[in-house]
Amino acid sequence: MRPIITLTLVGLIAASLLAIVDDMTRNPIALAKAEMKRKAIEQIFPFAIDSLKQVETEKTKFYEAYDKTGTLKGIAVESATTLGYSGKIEILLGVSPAKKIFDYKVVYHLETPGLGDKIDKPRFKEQFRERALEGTTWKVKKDGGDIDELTAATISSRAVTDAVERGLRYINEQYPKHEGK
Amino acid sequence: MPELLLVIVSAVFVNNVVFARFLGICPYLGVSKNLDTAIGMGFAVTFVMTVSTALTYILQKTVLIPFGIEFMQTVMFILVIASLVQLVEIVLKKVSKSLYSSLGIYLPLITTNCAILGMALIAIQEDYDLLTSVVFAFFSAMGFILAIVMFAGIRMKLEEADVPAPFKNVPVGFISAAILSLAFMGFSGLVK
Amino acid sequence: MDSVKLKVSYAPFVHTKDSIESVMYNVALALAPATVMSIYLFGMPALLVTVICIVSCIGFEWLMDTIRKKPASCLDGSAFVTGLLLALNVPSNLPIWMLVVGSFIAIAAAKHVFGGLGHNIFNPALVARVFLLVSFPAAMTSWPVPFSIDMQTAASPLGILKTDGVEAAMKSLDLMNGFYGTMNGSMGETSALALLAGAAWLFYKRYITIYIPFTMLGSVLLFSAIFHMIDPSAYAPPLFHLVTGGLILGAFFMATDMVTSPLSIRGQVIFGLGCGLLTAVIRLWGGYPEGVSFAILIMNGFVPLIDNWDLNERKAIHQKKSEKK
Amino acid sequence: MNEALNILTRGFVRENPVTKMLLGLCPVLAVTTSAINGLGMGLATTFVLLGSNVVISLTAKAIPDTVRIPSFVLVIATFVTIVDLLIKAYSPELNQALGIFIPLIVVNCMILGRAEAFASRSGIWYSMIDAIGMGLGFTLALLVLSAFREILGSGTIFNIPLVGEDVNTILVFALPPGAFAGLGLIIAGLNALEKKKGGK
Amino acid sequence: MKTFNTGGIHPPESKFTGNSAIEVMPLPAELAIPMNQHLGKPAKPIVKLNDEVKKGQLIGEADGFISANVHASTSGKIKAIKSHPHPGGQYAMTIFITPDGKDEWAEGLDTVAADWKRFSKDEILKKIKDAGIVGMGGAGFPTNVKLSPPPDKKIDTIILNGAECEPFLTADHRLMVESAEQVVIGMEIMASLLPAPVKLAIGVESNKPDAIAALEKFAAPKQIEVVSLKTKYPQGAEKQLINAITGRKVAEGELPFDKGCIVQNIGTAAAVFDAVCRNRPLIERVLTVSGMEITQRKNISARIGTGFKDIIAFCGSMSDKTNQVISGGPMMGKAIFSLDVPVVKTTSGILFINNRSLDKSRERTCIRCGRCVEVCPQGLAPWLLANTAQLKQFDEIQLIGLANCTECGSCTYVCPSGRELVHWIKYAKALVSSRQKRKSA
Amino acid sequence: MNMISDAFLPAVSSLGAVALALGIIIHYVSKKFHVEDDPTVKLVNGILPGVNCGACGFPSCGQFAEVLVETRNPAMTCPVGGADLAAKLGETLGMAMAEPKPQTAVVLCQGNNDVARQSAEYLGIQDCWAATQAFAGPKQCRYSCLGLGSCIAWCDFGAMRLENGLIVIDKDLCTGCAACIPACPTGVLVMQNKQAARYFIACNSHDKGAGTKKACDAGCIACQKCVKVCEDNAIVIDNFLARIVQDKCTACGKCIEVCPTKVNCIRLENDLNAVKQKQAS
Ligand SMILES: Cc1cc2nc3c(=O)[nH]c(=O)nc-3n(C[C@H](O)[C@H](O)[C@H](O)COP(=O)(O)O)c2cc1C
Ligand SMILES: Cc1cc2nc3c(=O)[nH]c(=O)nc-3n(C[C@H](O)[C@H](O)[C@H](O)COP(=O)(O)O)c2cc1C
Ligand SMILES: Cc1cc2nc3c(=O)[nH]c(=O)nc-3n(C[C@H](O)[C@H](O)[C@H](O)COP(=O)(O)O)c2cc1C
Ligand SMILES: Cc1cc2nc3c(=O)[nH]c(=O)nc-3n(C[C@H](O)[C@H](O)[C@H](O)CO)c2cc1C
Ligand code: SF4
Ligand code: SF4
Ligand code: SF4
Ligand code: SF4
Ligand code: FES
Repeated sequence: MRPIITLTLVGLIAASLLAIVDDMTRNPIALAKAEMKRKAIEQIFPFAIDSLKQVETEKTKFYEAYDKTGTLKGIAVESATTLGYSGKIEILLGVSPAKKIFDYKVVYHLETPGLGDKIDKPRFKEQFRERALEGTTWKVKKDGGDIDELTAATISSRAVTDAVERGLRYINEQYPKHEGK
Repeated sequence: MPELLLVIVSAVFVNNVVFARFLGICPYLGVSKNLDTAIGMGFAVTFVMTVSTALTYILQKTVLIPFGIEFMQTVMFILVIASLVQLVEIVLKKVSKSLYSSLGIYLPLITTNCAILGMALIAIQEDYDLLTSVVFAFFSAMGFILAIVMFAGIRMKLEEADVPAPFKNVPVGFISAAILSLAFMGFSGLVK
Repeated sequence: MDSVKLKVSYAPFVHTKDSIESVMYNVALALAPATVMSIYLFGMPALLVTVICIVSCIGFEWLMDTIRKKPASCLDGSAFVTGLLLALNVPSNLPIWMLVVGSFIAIAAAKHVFGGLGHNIFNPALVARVFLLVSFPAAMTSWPVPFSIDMQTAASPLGILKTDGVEAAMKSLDLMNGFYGTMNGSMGETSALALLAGAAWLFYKRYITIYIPFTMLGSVLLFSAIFHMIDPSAYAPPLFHLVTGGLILGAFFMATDMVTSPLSIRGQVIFGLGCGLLTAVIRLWGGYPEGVSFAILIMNGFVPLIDNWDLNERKAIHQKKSEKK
Repeated sequence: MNEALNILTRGFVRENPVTKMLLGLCPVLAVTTSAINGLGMGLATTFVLLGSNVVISLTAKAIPDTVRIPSFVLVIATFVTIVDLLIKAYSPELNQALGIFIPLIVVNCMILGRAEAFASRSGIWYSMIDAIGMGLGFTLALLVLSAFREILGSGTIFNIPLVGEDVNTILVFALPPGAFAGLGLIIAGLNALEKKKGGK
Repeated sequence: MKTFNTGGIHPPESKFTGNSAIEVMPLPAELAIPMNQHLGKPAKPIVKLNDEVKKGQLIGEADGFISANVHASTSGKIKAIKSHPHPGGQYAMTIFITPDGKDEWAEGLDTVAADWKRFSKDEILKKIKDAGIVGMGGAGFPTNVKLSPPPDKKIDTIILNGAECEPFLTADHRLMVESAEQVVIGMEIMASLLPAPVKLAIGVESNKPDAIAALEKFAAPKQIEVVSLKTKYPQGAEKQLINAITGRKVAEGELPFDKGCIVQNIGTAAAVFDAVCRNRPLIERVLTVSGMEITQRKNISARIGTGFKDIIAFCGSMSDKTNQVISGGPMMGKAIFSLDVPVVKTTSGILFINNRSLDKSRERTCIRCGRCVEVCPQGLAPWLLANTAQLKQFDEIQLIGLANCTECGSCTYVCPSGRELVHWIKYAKALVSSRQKRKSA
Repeated sequence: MNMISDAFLPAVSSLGAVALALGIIIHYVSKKFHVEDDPTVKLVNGILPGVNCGACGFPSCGQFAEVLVETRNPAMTCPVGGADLAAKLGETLGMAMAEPKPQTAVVLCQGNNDVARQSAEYLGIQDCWAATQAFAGPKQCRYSCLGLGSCIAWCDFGAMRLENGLIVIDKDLCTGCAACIPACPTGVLVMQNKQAARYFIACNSHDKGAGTKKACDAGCIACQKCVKVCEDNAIVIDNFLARIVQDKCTACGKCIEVCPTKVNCIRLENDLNAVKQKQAS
């Protein structure tokens, strides 16, 4: 009998302990998650964010960034592509209310370190600044477009180009305040 | 490639437990001194890995998720795995002496083989269904067997080799593992 | 008569003239046409790469022997061959320090850590090549264009195949050029003709057997032919696979390295088949454009198992014999 | 006190769980791509080790043999989950980097090994010291390996760049093969040192 | 042209003395006659110090079933009986005779050639046994024993081994050319001891066409086939010879008579003729003196017990560059450790060489080139045997055919790494048998 | 009750339930499938040195333990462990164990490169057994230690080393396991009791005196002098070699005084304790 009781007892104690810790950390975890997102979004905007608003449409989620005075300064959108060298690449794209690109941040990728992962380096990202959906051929130079590909990482460059273009398209086509501007 | 085939190729080669995922390294190094024990360990792992992945999958879907207590995942899974191993050992010892002496000795080591828990967790993380999970676990174990049997062969040969003293045994084993995992990188990109 | 001091050793008292040196330098000789060809194609840099690799391999061999307090073996030719093969396995514009790092990996990490010549499990030159490829993918996959003066670089036909598809790849290469060697690629991968001439010499000297190269080439051809037939737009024709990349170099000079390949005929057949299939799989679906090095290295890992299998077979035969008695 | 010091320090090099006992290798190899990760993993493991050693040294006598392993594992798993939740709450970046290897601390054989071999037979005081010693030894090994890999593979240390962006680092060391090779070299180095000392 | 079907090598033949007629060597000042010149137990000395003996007189008596008689090679006085260096590498009980110069035959020996057909089988066998004839091809197995196979073994083939595949050696060659008739008759005598019908064949390597011609003259009328064999080492090894001539394979642990064959050396046949027809015991033999470091290379007929030093004197002198003196051929002979050793019944040649490979000799690691496997006539994996021996895995090594190795040396000959493959194999054999002895003790 | 979250109850109850269930199963199964292990074997095994040297006649310490526990044969001894171990084993098993006589290996040869003459230079595999396959050995005396050190590899205790072409045994390290004895092709190694000081003849040559003298300066030439001088009749000559009967020798040292050989072939085998006592005083 003793083994059964012991094991059950250990189980009960462990479970209660865990439930308590879980309870204690539930809020901090949620907060931390939100904080992570906010930090990520902050990184792609060149200005200070005061408040963040989430706008959900049927297909996508948009984040609106306001400054202290409450004016809308930028919009962020999550975009992704599967054209990467080793699969999916997810980015967070930030644009101005005029739908010109501020910056993007690679949230998830499996590209080769040292090659494909340069897509998250400022040197490469630089060239996207101020581009809008129109007026740019969203292809790498090799394929006759406007984007300088990374040496030896054309595929990753293509993929990012694709993801950025998608993001821009979402904003252009679905952002609800489209007309409201 | 059909979904299941993809899972298989990925589990055996591309994301080989040992070379790419770094799971089950301790037995990979510890139980590969000769071919027979390596094979024994391989089969013991296969059995436990497949069964435990199935069990934990069911537990996840029927208990943890419905009750909203996913944070109990680790505790629940490892409890199940440890008990399963214990049970198998006790039963085997009584039922089949020969099977016990060939497999049983590896069983206690399996509780602490992180590949078992690892596969159970990854199967949940990847959102596989039950069948895929089981297939995934089984072929991950095959990947483990591939790695450990190959390695046992290499170590057998190394025993005869004139390895410089500081590199004897473990370090040269690690270097071999490094070269093997370098070679297995050739499979990268095979499954996206 | 009394001045004679007798020395005792065990029979036989005559030996062949063949030695490790003669075997190795013959392999080097067999690689000479390909080396000359690549110097012709890529100019002085190719010569420089060859010299650097050979000298640093021999240097590291000497260093390792000295550290390990072993009789000097640096001139026995094996380091020479390793260096030469390493040179033939890299683009001719690879920075010198990378060549030296590669040589170090080949000799120190892949050879002497395992005990030196004869004990190594993996092909040293290939370990170095894969190490360099994985470490410096950019430098290792931008090939100089033959005869270009300003070191213009471009992707190899297999690279184009991987990134741009069959059509572009086929357009980039006239198969006959591939055979003679005027295409982009590692120094020794380009000229099938020069390599085959060297291989013929090795066959003539009986330093290599036909089993490994032929099964390896055969399985690549067969495999790629099947998929080419299924979908010609997605899979390149078998002959394209034959002349591009390091297949011929690998099949005749690297998979055949006796230290790291099986001894028995059936072992060699399995080894060759394995190398071929893995090469094809990696080329067709893998992330890397070229699979020969990986395939051979992986099969190197299986050699002890194949040896063990042969050993057990020998025992079984013996047992059967003694049972019959 | 001498005894305690001995228990404390033996895990550092002499009986280092990684380089000598070859335990807990998976996290060692998997998370050592950067020094920060190595340090985080080391400390997390040390915490779990400490907690479980204490609890197990207190309760071991009460636990019958048949359910010993499941009970120990439960205890360990509880501490691991606590660490997991805490990291998620207070260091989400680390959580992202260490990923699945936090729950896998449960099966880090070092922990169960210490529980079985030491804590279940010793008093709480020595168990604590042992946990700290072994944990620090583990952390030390992780730190050395991860620093080695980060410097060679990425050209940074604790994410501080050491070389320019354009300089070619030896990428392999950031990848799986580098983990194996690095650990192999470290152990070989220790062996050589030991021999030298022994030789004198 | 026939040959055996696996392995084999072709070292430089170096048969310099193929055309030199056999010279009879004069009696030396002292003869040292060892008691073990054969396989099996050494003979028992039956003379005492200072005894006078006659030529051909029995001085050592066969001790047991597998053993052989030893005779005085000349007449004289017993000077000493002591242990003395033997060309086989060991020390052996040796009887020293100081010749009296008269070279007088003991009574009843050296009679005029008689027709052997007068004798019964038993008489012939007894004559062979009394004459102390042992296999002169190298192993020295008592011939009378070989010629009395167990009754359950049906012998259908007798092969005379005239292959002489060892480089340098030409003793059998000259014997075939010069004493073809005696050789053929010797063979006939041996055949007569076995239940007919037996196939008779003489195997000769194709590089001795004159020997083939000479033998054919006497052999053809007697239904003895002279088989021309491909010049390839070890064509003369028993198992390979049987394979070449009959196509049969003598498996591991089997003896030739398990496959219905008996193989005898040319010299043995000649000695049988002498013993049966002329009542002459085995007291002299033909041997080749050759090598690069001796001034006159010759085929000589020397008394058993003649010291190597006397032979050197007879053949000019050996050069200062000599570093090895080999008793036997260069593939299977022994490097002697003292020039005091005498000629024994199995000494087929003496070579004086300057073995250059000795100075730089150092075994290197196997590079797995597979040459040794390719050339092993027994289908073994010599590299594996040597590795296993080096690792001292003496149980394991027996499972991979250790006992099957004939020690032909082909593997060592071809190894580019200079590995001492046969030596390792021999080493393993020694340790295996020592372990077995201990176990049974 | 706000303090406790919604997850508490499900968590506690589910884990409790699972633990209970598993506990019951394990308990039940382990009862049902119980197998008895003999703890004594484990205990004995723990005491044994664990070097698996084979000196006891069993292939491993484990086997020795098993058989010992099963048969409780007091005559079974572990030479390596010596008397201390025997006492401990006896205590564990509750019986009196026979005390093993500690033994040590000795070399019956002093023919190092200075005193023994060479016959021919040997260039084959550097191993005593291999050398004997080529010839009688590089020393003129064929009874000698060949000095190639085959035996060293068989000693698990590092007690043997080569010195100037002769094997030397470190008596402090030698455990008396006798593993080296069959490893020697010439049989110059023999086991002797470790005991109070005794003289013995460190020569193995059965050659006649003249032959021995020619080959080696340290060889026993069977001159009979020691036999005559020994008052205890402890020395016998057998086939041209003197031998000192250990039980009879009283270590008076008279023989060594009369031995005419250049390097005395008679040696005093120092007992360990004697040496230690000397050092202490
Ligand atoms: C090991 C390895 C890793 C690679 N990783 C990437 C990558 O992450 N992203 C990418 O676009 N291409 C990658 N490539 C593909 C090659 O670099 C390919 O040559 C390149 O994408 C073609 O573009 P280029 O014309 O700029 O050289 C990789 C190739 C190799 C061999
Ligand atoms: C997966 C694995 C888990 C292990 N766990 C433990 C452990 O919990 N405790 C321990 O002391 N040793 C552990 N070890 C080490 C082995 O048990 C060790 O190699 C063994 O005790 C050596 O003993 P042997 O040489 O007598 O077989 C483990 C080894 C492996 C491979
Ligand atoms: C490798 C090898 C080569 C041999 N070569 C010859 C040879 O050339 N001539 C020969 O008569 N015996 C040779 N022998 C010896 C034969 O195998 C066999 O013992 C002999 O012919 C039997 O005849 P015998 O008993 O009359 O000596 C050789 C043996 C071996 C193992
Ligand atoms: C036919 C042949 C092929 C060889 N191929 C290689 C090779 O691919 N890579 C290499 O490093 N050495 C090669 N060598 C040289 C040598 O075997 C090599 O240095 C050893 O593997 C080192 O132990 C080759 C030698 C021969 C005879
Ligand atoms: S010596 Fe033995 S192993 Fe070597 S080739 Fe001859 S038969 Fe084969
Ligand atoms: S011939 Fe020599 S190097 Fe070649 S496989 Fe045989 S032993 Fe090895
Ligand atoms: S004692 Fe025997 S085995 Fe040891 S070195 Fe001397 S002869 Fe060789
Ligand atoms: S010398 Fe070594 S092997 Fe010989 S008895 Fe002593 S301990 Fe044993
Ligand atoms: S198996 Fe030991 S930590 Fe993974």
